[in-house]
Amino acid sequence: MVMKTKSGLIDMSCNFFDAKLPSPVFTASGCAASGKELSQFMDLTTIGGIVTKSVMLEARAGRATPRMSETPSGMLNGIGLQGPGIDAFLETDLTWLNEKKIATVVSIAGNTVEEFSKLAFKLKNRSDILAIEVNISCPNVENRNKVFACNPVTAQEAIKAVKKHISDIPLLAKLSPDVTDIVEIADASIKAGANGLSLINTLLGMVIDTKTFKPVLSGGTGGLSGPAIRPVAVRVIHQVRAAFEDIFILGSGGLRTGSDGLEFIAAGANALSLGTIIFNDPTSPVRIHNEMAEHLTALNKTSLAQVRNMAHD
Amino acid sequence: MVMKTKSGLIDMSCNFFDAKLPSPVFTASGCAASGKELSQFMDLTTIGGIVTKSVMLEARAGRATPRMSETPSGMLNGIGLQGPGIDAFLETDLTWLNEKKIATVVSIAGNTVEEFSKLAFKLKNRSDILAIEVNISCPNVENRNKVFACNPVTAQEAIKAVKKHISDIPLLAKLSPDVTDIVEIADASIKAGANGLSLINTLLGMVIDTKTFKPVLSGGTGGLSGPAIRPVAVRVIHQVRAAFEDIFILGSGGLRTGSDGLEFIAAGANALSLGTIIFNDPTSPVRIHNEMAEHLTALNKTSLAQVRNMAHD
Amino acid sequence: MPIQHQASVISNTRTGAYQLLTLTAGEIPKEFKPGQFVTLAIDGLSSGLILRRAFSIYQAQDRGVYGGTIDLVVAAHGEGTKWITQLKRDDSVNIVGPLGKPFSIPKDAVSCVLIGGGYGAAPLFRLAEALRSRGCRVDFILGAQNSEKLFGILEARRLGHNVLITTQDGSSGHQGLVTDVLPDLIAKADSQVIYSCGPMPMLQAITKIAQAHQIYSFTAVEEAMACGIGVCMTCVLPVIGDDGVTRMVRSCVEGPTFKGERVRWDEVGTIPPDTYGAGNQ
Amino acid sequence: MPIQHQASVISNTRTGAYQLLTLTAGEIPKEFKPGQFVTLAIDGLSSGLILRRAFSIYQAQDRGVYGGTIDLVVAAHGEGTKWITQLKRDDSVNIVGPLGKPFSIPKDAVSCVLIGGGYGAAPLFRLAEALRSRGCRVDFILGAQNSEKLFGILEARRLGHNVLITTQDGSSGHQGLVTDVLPDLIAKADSQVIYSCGPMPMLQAITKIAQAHQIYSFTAVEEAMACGIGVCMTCVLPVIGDDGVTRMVRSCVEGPTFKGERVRWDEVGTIPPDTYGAGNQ
Ligand SMILES: Cc1cc2nc3c(=O)[nH]c(=O)nc-3n(C[C@H](O)[C@H](O)[C@H](O)COP(=O)(O)OP(=O)(O)OC[C@H]3O[C@@H](n4cnc5c(N)ncnc54)[C@H](O)[C@@H]3O)c2cc1C
Ligand SMILES: Cc1cc2nc3c(=O)[nH]c(=O)nc-3n(C[C@H](O)[C@H](O)[C@H](O)COP(=O)(O)OP(=O)(O)OC[C@H]3O[C@@H](n4cnc5c(N)ncnc54)[C@H](O)[C@@H]3O)c2cc1C
Ligand SMILES: Cc1cc2nc3c(=O)[nH]c(=O)nc-3n(C[C@H](O)[C@H](O)[C@H](O)COP(=O)(O)O)c2cc1C
Ligand SMILES: Cc1cc2nc3c(=O)[nH]c(=O)nc-3n(C[C@H](O)[C@H](O)[C@H](O)COP(=O)(O)O)c2cc1C
Ligand code: FES
Ligand code: FES
Repeated sequence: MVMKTKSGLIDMSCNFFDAKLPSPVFTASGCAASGKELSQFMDLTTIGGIVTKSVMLEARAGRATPRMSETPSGMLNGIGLQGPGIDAFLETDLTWLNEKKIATVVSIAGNTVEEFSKLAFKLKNRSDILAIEVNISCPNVENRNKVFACNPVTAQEAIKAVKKHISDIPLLAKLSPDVTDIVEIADASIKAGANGLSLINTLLGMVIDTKTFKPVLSGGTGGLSGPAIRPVAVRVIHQVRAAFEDIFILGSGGLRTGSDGLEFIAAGANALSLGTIIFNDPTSPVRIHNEMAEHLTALNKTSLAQVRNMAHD
Repeated sequence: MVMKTKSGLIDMSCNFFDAKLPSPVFTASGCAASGKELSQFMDLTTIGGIVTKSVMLEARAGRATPRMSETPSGMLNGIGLQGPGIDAFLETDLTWLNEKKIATVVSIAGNTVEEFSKLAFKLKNRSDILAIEVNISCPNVENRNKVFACNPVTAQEAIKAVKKHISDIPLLAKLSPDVTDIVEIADASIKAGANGLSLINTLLGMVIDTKTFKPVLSGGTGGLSGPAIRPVAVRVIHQVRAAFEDIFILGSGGLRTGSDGLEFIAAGANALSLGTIIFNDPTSPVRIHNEMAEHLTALNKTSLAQVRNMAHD
Repeated sequence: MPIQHQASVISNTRTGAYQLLTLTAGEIPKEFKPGQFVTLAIDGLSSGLILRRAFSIYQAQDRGVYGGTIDLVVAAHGEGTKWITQLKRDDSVNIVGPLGKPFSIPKDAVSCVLIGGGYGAAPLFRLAEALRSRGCRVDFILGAQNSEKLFGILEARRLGHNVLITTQDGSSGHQGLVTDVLPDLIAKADSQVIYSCGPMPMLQAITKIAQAHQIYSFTAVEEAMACGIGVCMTCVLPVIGDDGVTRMVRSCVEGPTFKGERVRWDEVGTIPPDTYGAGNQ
Repeated sequence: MPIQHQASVISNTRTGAYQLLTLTAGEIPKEFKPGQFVTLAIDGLSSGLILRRAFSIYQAQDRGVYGGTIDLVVAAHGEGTKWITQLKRDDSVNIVGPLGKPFSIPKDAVSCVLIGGGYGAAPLFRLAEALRSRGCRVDFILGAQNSEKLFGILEARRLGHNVLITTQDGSSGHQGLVTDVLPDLIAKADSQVIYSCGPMPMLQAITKIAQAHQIYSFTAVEEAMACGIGVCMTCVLPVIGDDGVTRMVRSCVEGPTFKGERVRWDEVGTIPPDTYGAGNQ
């Protein structure tokens, strides 16, 4: 777990609940599918692991195209959670990930509390999952009121529905930055049984085509991601870390370089997940891991842990 | 008010309450000071006008430096409302603006409801102001709970305190996108007497220096602005316009080109205010006005009004 | 297997309305098959454009003075392609490829028509070579808005039996669309397979003609892509599978080449109600 | 009056650790006075870097084959200056200038020391010319970390009476800081005014020495700027006014040149409690 850089040795390992991983770098949900395609570019066992695309109970076709629009230093997406449904996912995707020994966080998304409960039931007692990420913050739902993470009560209900069935696997609640008080939502999620938080999901945005003057995305609005949103992610992580000293935080939102990763760690993240940058640079998980190591050894650090929470006094 | 472009004639005029302005383009609060510096680069009477830097009751030194950090396609600022105080502002800055016949929206900011009331009293019955923008959304206050626009009750109180003294001058409430439900805050502001809304102020963000691992800005957090946030601004304007068919909206947030301006107009903005782009291109108000005119005539439009609200069906 | 390579620009020259861009490409040419594409990142870490741009591989050389190289035909469209068309010799650009499913190639020596719309002609020449080496007869139809936007006529003449040209403004060849001259050519050449690349409406119209003549149609589509490698699900279109079920299929990894009759052209941009998973929105 | 100009790169050549960048500058040279600066926009509309970068004007020619031109001395620092140092001939770059308050120039023919730290020497040569045309004696001290980072030695020799060199690593001249050699020079040259440009600690130390010798010190500071034209309030530092009151003053329009003793050097980066408006935070 100690790696060698130009300037010295550094311990880049990451304590992920009971697991010790060689790197804090994960791929973010929806940005690496289930790992197969990316594994053509790198050995996914050398990074922290992958967070799979949020899977729903049933197969789902997702939204009509256009599903994306490039924005300044970012992009807007409205995929609409296209996917095979949990059963096919477990049978095919997770089996492949396990065969390849890739550490896997399974992301689940439900339309209702009951769906979250059913999804959790399917994952009960599995020993081949590193953690479950509960996506209660997907902006691409038909109705803003359906975003569980926009309200402490609904956030709590969704997490509780999952927790009911899950005892041994760590639960991460993935939260939305589009709230007045993120600490309140974090608190509700933790009280409902979340062992950690994934911060942040995309920001709700819109792009309008100036030939037709209609929204570009078929769904009207979509989720804004990429470097553009990084300062919001850093602020949210910092804010939540200041409120909860011990909670595990998986940070995401605009990571592009190793230096960005260190911003997140200093703000309070325990691990990182890379989204949009993977589209720009498919080998970025390895690059960012290495850039962090080089950056830290150049500053005479000997472990990543030394900078965690450093932005707090 | 009808101007000539390469492709034809176009009416670019803007109905700003009772006033008819030659252009919908304003400079945004805090991004053009009180107009003097920018007037070296262009004739400010040819655009809509300027929104002055938010002025407080007393002179204010602002925050310590560093006050800014560049971010991907944007910047973070924590100026802390440095300014001369309302009396000096009225005497010096507003007098100059009036002499030059520059249409002026005066932005005011208070720490307390009482300060808003006192500020409004100073502006009572002035016939030399186009409108008053009530900045209830400055993120650079010591305490998040002090952002009036984060809560419908406090938003209402602040606007009411101003409205009490102001009858003839249109009031714009400047709102923050950092809320769970912007429509709720807009509704509260309108009920309190706002005649229009300024959407959006900056997003709360943070940048951490990865040499020191401390926040770059002296205040820790700051306001994120620039093209990075444009999709959020378009979404907020669209959302508020969908809820309030007739409310006047002054749109801002990441405007860079004429095409961007038309996105805002199609989303529902009545007029536009340019912030960060002025730092990049001091003559952007004129450029963006002209780009909008060219873009529209190339699409055979004859007036800007034809595209307003077009993104709604 | 796709490869990520930090390429150097060898040359970038104007050809009609396009730029012909030659890049070092490392091992990419070794992996390449006709119909595949590469993606280019725009600028370095400070770029505000974070998504890669996709381009059909026009030529791919295994080895030469620069090692492996590829040629692309690039039309300036928006900011990203403008940046690409302005690349200068020795500039650096990050490429990923080869990507996507290549064109299917018939086992037998059949008669083929290759139809390119504008820069859509780019992937057809290496395809023509592959077909000819199988003994296939190859005819070309190249169409465009105007003669400036026609690409590869000379090379088509070198590789093809017949080469028909159409332009919408009549500035070269037949005034009209490629589909105006296709039926006659099929009859004359007894074509068995049509390969096409170009705008969606052209691909759709060609597929209709192919179906009417009961011959094969292979199309290379162009859908907006965020990743190009199959991980983001932005580039989907409704395609009927071997089992008769319509799925929203990724054009970057399960395409860009599709059997024409499998694509539900009329419903591109929608989720047809009978699509797999459409009931659970 | 500042002017916005779409400049072309005339040349961009290496000089020690820096790039010497010559740009067309339209009417900017006509308006220019020594000590002023220009700002450059980074790239076009697709750039992710939206803030301009500030550079002292090193040379400004009113007229020539290219009309007005300016020369800048650019150190590669972060992404923005990296982009600038890689500009090629005929590349286009948007400039605004001349900006800021020029150096004050004494009415009388007094003896002056001009001190430049690294690229901070850039604005001093046109200043030296202006001083010499008033009959002033000019001495130079050029200091840097190492000899690579010294700028303008030859030109200083042409314009200056004495030229002292210091480097921190001893690779040229005296090993140490400019302030090591300053007191002796003041004594020898009977200097009345010191002009300096370079890192803040250097400016502060020079001002202390000037005060000890009861001579004038004019400094050109370098504060991070978002706009460069006085509209954003990011570039402030605590400066004592003629009325004795400290204000947070914009270094882009009320500076970058300040009388050394007016800047509250120890408190740069803070709001001193007695600053105008500090009580109302
Ligand atoms: C498989 C494939 C092969 C292609 N081959 C070629 C080729 O050989 N020559 C050529 O000139 N062009 C080709 N294109 C189209 C080319 O990718 C687009 O013109 C380019 O992405 C537009 O980028 P931009 O920055 O100029 O436009 P912008 O409109 O600024 O792009 C904004 C975003 O939308 C995407 N986008 C916009 N238009 C298209 C489009 N037509 N197709 C895909 N993505 C789009 C961009 O990738 C980008 O993410 C191909 C596209 C695909 C999918
Ligand atoms: C009045 C003035 C004159 C200057 N003259 C010269 C000169 O002649 N030659 C030269 O090489 N440099 C000069 N500088 C410094 C130069 O502006 C910075 O090195 C440059 O802005 C850094 O940009 P970057 O993209 O490389 O760095 P980044 O760190 O990526 O810049 C990020 C942001 O911080 C700002 N910034 C960072 N460092 C500085 C700095 N030291 N000063 C001002 N802004 C900064 C940038 O403008 C940008 O907005 C001058 C600065 C000022 C204020
Ligand atoms: C195309 C796309 C699809 C995404 N799908 C999901 C998803 O299924 N579940 C989820 O929790 N987050 C999803 N996200 C959000 C990312 O996991 C990530 O939290 C967000 O994009 C911010 O990180 P980034 O800026 O690095 O992309 C998606 C993001 C993108 C761009
Ligand atoms: C340096 C700076 C100072 C600002 N000061 C104010 C202010 O005093 N009052 C206010 O209401 N908004 C202020 N804003 C916010 C802008 O008016 C604008 O709403 C915001 O920056 C979004 O627009 P933009 O992306 O075009 O900059 C400031 C923004 C910046 C960048
Ligand atoms: S472009 Fe990402 S899956 Fe096809
Ligand atoms: S840099 Fe904007 S006021 Fe000085």
